[in-house]
Amino acid sequence: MQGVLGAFHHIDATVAAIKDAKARRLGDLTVYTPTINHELDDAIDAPVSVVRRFTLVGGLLGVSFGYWVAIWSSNYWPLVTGGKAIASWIPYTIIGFEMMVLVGALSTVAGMFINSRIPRLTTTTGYDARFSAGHFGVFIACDAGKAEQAEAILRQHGAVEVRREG
Amino acid sequence: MSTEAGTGVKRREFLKILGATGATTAAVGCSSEQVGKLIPYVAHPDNTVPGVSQYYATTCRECATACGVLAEVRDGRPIKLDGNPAHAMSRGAICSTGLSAVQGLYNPDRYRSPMVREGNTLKPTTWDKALALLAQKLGEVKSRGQAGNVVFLNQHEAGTFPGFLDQWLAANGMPAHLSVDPLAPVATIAANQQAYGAAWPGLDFGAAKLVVSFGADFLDGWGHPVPQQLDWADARAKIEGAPRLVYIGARRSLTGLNADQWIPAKPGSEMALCAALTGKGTAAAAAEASGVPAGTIEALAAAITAAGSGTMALCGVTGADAVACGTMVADINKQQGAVGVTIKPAAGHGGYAGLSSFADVAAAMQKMAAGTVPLAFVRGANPAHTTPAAAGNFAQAFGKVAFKVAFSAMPDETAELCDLILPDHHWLESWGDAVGMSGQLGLQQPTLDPVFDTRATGDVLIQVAKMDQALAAKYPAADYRSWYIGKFPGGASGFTAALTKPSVAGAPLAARTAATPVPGAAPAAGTGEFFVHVFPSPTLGDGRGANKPWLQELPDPVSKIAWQSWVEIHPSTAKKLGVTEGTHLTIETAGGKVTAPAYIYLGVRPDTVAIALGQGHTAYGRFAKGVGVNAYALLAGGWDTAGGLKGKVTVAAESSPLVTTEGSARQHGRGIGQAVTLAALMGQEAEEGHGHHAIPGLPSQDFQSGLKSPIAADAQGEFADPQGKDKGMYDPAHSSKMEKRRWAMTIDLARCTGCSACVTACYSENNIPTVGAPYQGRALSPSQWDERPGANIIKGREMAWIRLERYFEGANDAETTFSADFDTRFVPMMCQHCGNAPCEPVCPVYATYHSPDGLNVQVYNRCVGTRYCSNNCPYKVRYFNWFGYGEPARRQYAWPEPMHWMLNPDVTVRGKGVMEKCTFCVQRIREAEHRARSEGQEMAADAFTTACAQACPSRAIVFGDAADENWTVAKLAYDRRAYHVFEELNTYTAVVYLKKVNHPAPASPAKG
Amino acid sequence: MTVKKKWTVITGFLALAAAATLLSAYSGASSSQGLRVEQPIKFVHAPHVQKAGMNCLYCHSAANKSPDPGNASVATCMGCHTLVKTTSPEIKKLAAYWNNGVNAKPIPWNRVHKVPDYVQFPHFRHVNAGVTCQSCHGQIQNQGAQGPDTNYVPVQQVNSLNMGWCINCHVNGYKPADGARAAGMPVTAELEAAPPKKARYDCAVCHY
Amino acid sequence: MATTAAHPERVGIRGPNIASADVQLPAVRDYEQVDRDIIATLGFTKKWFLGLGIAVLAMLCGLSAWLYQIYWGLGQAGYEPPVMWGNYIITFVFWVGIGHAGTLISAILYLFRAGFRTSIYRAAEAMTVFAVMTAGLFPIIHIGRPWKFFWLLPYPNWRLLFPNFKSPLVWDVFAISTYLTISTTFLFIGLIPDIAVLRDKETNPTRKRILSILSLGWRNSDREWRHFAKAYLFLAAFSTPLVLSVHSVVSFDFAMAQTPGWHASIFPPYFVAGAIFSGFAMVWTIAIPMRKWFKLEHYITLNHLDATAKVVLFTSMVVGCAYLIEFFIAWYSGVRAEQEFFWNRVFGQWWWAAWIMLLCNMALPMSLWSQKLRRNPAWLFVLSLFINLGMWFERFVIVVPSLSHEFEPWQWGGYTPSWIDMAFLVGSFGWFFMWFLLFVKQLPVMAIAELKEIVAPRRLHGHDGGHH
Repeated sequence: MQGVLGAFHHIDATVAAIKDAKARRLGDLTVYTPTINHELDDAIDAPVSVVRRFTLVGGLLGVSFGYWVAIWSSNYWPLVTGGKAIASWIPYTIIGFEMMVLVGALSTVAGMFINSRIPRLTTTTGYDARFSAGHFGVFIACDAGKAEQAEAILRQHGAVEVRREG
Repeated sequence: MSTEAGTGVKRREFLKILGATGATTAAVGCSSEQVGKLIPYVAHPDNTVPGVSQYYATTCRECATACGVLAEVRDGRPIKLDGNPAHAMSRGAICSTGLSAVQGLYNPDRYRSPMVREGNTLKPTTWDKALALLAQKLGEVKSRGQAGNVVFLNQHEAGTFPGFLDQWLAANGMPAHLSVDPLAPVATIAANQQAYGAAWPGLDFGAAKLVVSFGADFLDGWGHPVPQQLDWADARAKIEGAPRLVYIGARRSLTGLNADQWIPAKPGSEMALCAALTGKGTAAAAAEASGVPAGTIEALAAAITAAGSGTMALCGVTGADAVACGTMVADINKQQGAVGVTIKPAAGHGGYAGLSSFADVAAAMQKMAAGTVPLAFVRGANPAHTTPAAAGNFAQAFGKVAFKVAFSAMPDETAELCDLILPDHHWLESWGDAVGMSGQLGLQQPTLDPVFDTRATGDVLIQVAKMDQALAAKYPAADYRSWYIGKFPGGASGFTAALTKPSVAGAPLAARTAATPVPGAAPAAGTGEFFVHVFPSPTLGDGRGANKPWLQELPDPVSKIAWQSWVEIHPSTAKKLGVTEGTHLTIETAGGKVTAPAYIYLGVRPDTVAIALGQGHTAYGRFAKGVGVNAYALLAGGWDTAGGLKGKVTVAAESSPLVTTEGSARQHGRGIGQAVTLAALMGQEAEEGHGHHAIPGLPSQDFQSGLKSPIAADAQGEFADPQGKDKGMYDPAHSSKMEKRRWAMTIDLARCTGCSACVTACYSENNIPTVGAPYQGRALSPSQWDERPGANIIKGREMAWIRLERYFEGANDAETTFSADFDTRFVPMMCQHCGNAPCEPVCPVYATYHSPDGLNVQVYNRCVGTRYCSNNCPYKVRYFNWFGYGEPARRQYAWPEPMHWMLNPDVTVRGKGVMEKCTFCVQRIREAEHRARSEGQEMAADAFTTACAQACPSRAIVFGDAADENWTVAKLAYDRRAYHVFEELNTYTAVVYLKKVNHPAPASPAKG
Repeated sequence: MTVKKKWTVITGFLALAAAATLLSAYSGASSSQGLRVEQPIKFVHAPHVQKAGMNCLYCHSAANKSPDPGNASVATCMGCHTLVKTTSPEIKKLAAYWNNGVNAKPIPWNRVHKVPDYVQFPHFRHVNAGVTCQSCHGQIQNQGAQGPDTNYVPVQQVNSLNMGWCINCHVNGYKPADGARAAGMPVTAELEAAPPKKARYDCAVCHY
Repeated sequence: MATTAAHPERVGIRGPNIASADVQLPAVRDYEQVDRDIIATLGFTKKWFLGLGIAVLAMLCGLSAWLYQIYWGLGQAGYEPPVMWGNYIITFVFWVGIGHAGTLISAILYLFRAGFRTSIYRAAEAMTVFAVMTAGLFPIIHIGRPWKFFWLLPYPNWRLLFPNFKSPLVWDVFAISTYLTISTTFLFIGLIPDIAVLRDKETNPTRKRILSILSLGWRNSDREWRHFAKAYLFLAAFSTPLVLSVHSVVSFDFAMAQTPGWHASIFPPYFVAGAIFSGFAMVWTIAIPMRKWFKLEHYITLNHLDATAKVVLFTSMVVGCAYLIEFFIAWYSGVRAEQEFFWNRVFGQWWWAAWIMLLCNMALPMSLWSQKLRRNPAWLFVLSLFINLGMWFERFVIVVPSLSHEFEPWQWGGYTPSWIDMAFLVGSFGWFFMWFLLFVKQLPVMAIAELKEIVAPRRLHGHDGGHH
């Protein structure tokens, strides 16, 4: 993927750069940060994550499977224990609950993986080891035509290094 | 029934068949892949069906009673003994000792072939060599003209063999044999002979109103346990007209615990009491001598007069002038005109005919000690174990005999001293007869071919005779059997016909007449502040039972101690001496001293210590050797002079845990063993205690007996709803018809005497492992194993599916004061097969669940061993396989070859790590269902019963289908005395107990 | 590696794992189905049943009155084989075991059909209920049709004999028509009409 | 700040505002320092190898004991019927309890925005995973036929048989395995960005390869962070009821039985409180030496310890209250079996066990009323050992005396653990510490990324803002 990558040392500089780049519609931005930071969040201003839908569906699947497997297998070979009902749904709530948590949580993780495109087996273009340490990064995906302009903006906002990718 | 019994399969094939019917050897969880062998018969024996039991009538020879028994034979080997229902004495019941006979038969320590002494060890030899040696020795003895000095010690038996033996001895110019039985109540026999002119008159408890027992333990093994117990229980079952029992003695034995009143008279004061009761002496004098309040004695006298001809006074006193005491007791009966009513000299028991007294044995010992005996024979008798040191060192005297021959089957102390062992058959392997009720003869037939390379002594004697030209002519018969049939009235055909009968009229052939035995003169009582009471163990007798793990494992009915000797001492005395349970006590008498752990018992006089005989073997096999101490050492005279000993008691520093199955001897008001006074039962006074009315709760949970009871209301859950969807096999409409049955059980505590025969029967039926043998313990460290006898039982790991709980009521401050007034509750406790079983829902794998016919089922092969079921069982009747008791490769293996031959092929042998418990003998239920179905008809009422109910000599246990009013159990469940244990837990048990009935003390001064 | 490829790989692995689990679970792991063992004597059922027209109960005499079907004793075999086929090598083996009755030895047949020892299987209940031998033992009557010498196949365990197999019949019922068909008996109309015979299937029927 | 006000509906996307809790790390200046300090903990040392060696030895002693027991049978353990459960179940409940603090800290305190969690939660979470791994072994060790354990799982089989879902033990299987799966996932998800940090710092190519596989190619991009934050939030939301449910289910093993001393409705809350109590104690046992040896005093400050001490003090009082209520109910019920049992527990046969429990769990923690002691690491460490002991005995007191003194007086008994039991106890600690020691030297014991959230980022123009 073609684009320009800029590494910043300061948070406020990064924020400024993002806002400017967005204003000029140079292309899709990717921001790199060692940790979650709200100023960046505000600047990027992305839509709400859809992971929560995975969670809901997973949880519902789980709870229904839990109840189903308990009730079905009890009726499949009816054996009376302690004079209790063959399919006693009240204790089976525990099975339902545990399955809800299990499947719900795992599908949440799956949701996160799928949405954030991991696991990825290669660290692709536009990444720099500094971004896991102290630096912030801004990658502007754009063709050679807009590259000049992009570089200029990044430098102007105080990028410690700017490089062309792809 | 075939007279050719036992010839069905050759011994060689047994082991192979064993391989085929693998149920005996294998444990749960073994794979189905292994290819076993499938061994057919060589020639199929007549009228046997592989895999189906046959029953052979024979006669039990474990004690002098000679009950008729049926041997259950499966694929050519007996696996269990039952009482013969047709027999006049056993009436289908059997005692623990009788049941354990199969463990004598299959005992791994039996002599497996003839043995001959080489240096200090006995080496196996062949019969030809052995017989040649015997013939040679006989020849030498006779040629030297010493035949007159030969001694033959035979275990006492009343039958034809003693006569045959004496004929043989006479033919060889040898003196008559000595008939040895240390357990026989010689004094009583002598007294009976004098008073009634019969060695053992019949005792009719049915006709009795008041039984006064002077130390006569007729429920502990004194006399003839099974018939006595049957009569006693039947008599007591007539609640209102039941005979009352007063027990007089220094120790409250099992009989004493079943008595309505215990009068703890000083040992040796019985004479004085009798004097008072017969008007020959004053109550004051008797009170002085016995320490019993005069009021009580007068009350007793009054009670006897009131009972009149319904009086039955029995005397079991031993020691100083015991005979005289016995005759005086008989006088009580005579005065009341009870002879002929309760005491029936005419219908007596012939079992003690020909018994020798200890004096005779002592005389033989002197001859031996003098070295004048060239040749001695011993058969079954074990004087080396039972002869008190005070009466002479038997081993030493015996050692002086030039050549000693043993016909014994077991390597007991005496046999081990011999030079030549010619092992006899076990009685289950041999032909013979025994005298039972006088005038009746019980026949005995082999139930299998000999397990080992043994020979019947009768055959051996005949073979030896044939080797001697002089004698050969006298013994034309091929063997003992043909000799016997030759003499039998009606010959072979008469014999064949007779074999099928439980017993036949007639006297033993060639019965020899011997003088009535008399006890030896009692020695000086000795000194010491304590009376020392030595009594035969109800389970081990004089020690002959000690090699049978079932009897070792069976807790003593009174002390509940197994695999151990113990000294009984009263709480108050214990407190004074600073003794706690298990503290070692040394008893020292004129005879000698023994040391054993203390058992603190309410039922002994504070000035008395009691110790049981039976343990302390130095040989006699792996199960007997080194267990406990031999109390015969304490006797100051012969084995017939146990009574009236005095001695010193010293407290040792060390102590050892008691091998007991008892947790708490008190019920803590939990209403497990409930009782009702006669008055309350008759509605004369309000019933106190824990009736079900005392229990709050929903009416639906209130106890209703019979079909409407929880017994029938079990396994319902949602299935009570007829509109419910498919209920599988729980559907009353299901083709299996399982739903219509409700297996249930009633246990009548008014009948139960606590004898524990049911426990042994259960071991025998259900392949329950014994776990107390010294080699079965656990590892105390990587290198050291716990080899104490009963180590597993000390850890509470006994496996008895049914146990007898023995609770005491009253005498709560026994530590400070001595009270003879306490009540005992015997409660047989097994799985209650609860309708709402707490054990079932907690099992994660359905290894226990409720079957449609009302059983609480345990599926061994599904069990993973979480043991949660046991934790949740209020009755604590589930038992866990801590070790591989069923796995031959493990040191804890419970059935060392060939003991596994007695395993019941219908019951799985449990492997390690699984839970087991009472199944209500489900294998018998299924077998009965199979039979009914094959015969194409409905199962008849009372068609079968469980092993415990079948054996019970008190007829206290009744089993059956509570949903079908034709079964006895369904009727009994309606009894006014019925209750469930822990009813308040809503377990809806299928076992209904009937309350014990407490009779007023016959001789309480208050009531006068 | 492209995203697409990666996902195919991952799902592939998951599918494999699932399949493996199911297979291992369903394969009657502890069944000895198809077990066949060489026997001391090459016994052939076919001639006895088809030529001689013998009934199964002639040798397995207890099958209808005992949990244990029983097996012909050596004497039973010799009852005929003192006359029949005395020259055949297999019968010579048999005769060797019999040894004219002088301390004869039993024939150490190798067990083929074996259920674990914690399973109580009463043959007679099944036989008396009309379950044909072939329903469990397969086409036993054809075993060794061409005699012991030409392409001989010893007795074989044709069914798994595992619990699921037993239960299937106890729950769904035994269909007399199918049994008759398996046994090669005439399948009459009323047999076809007969309802399947169900049986108990709670654990304590076979496990105790 | 203004943007927030402008877009109130977008508050969600900002992810957790952990830094807002007022537990600051004054001694930590910038992101690089965090990386340096934490990565510095990863170097192998002699002391570490020694510790690992001891742990492995202990583990092996437990393992050999297990093989021995499987061969001979459970009889080698100290079981003494009617006490059919003993050391194994006690130790099982003990470790499950330990396993609770981790998820409590990382999930519940996360939802409550408790700032002090940041520096301890990684270690606590690892502790949870390993503790549950240890606990999970004991039910298998404890059963009679361990090789049949899989029968408790509902897998399709030719027997057509399934487990009994009415049995508390099956609930256990589900609860424990779910808990293990979820807490492991939770730990790993939290680790991903930190592994990425290690990856980028790593020079050794093979290690770098391994780390990049483990980091799943994490790139710190805004998209990843956004979904990461949401997923983390929901995992926390799921773990919270899970933590509470797991020990409740474990308590059902007892409460569902009708055994006197077990059959009590107070058990679930009582067990959960006890679990948190013991869990925090174990966190101290681990974190206090760690902060010293790894020189992390300015990450785990006295403020952190003070905060945890308050939690311990609170849970101690909850547990103590539960003890007293048990006694009250036994007296108030009027059930004779209950009353006699409790008397026997406290003043009879088992007095010593009961009083060890009361001393360690009720009396000693009261010292935490004093702030001096709350801020005294040495005392907290010593106290943590006492609490661990006390909590093991709490489980002993629940399991053994109840079984030894039930309805049926004839079957009253005692219990003495055998050398095999002891070997298993030692082995379990060996197993636990083996895993933990391996963990602390391979992966960061503190959440680098989350620490960075607390640290103020660099700015060009002056300094302010950043924190709200």
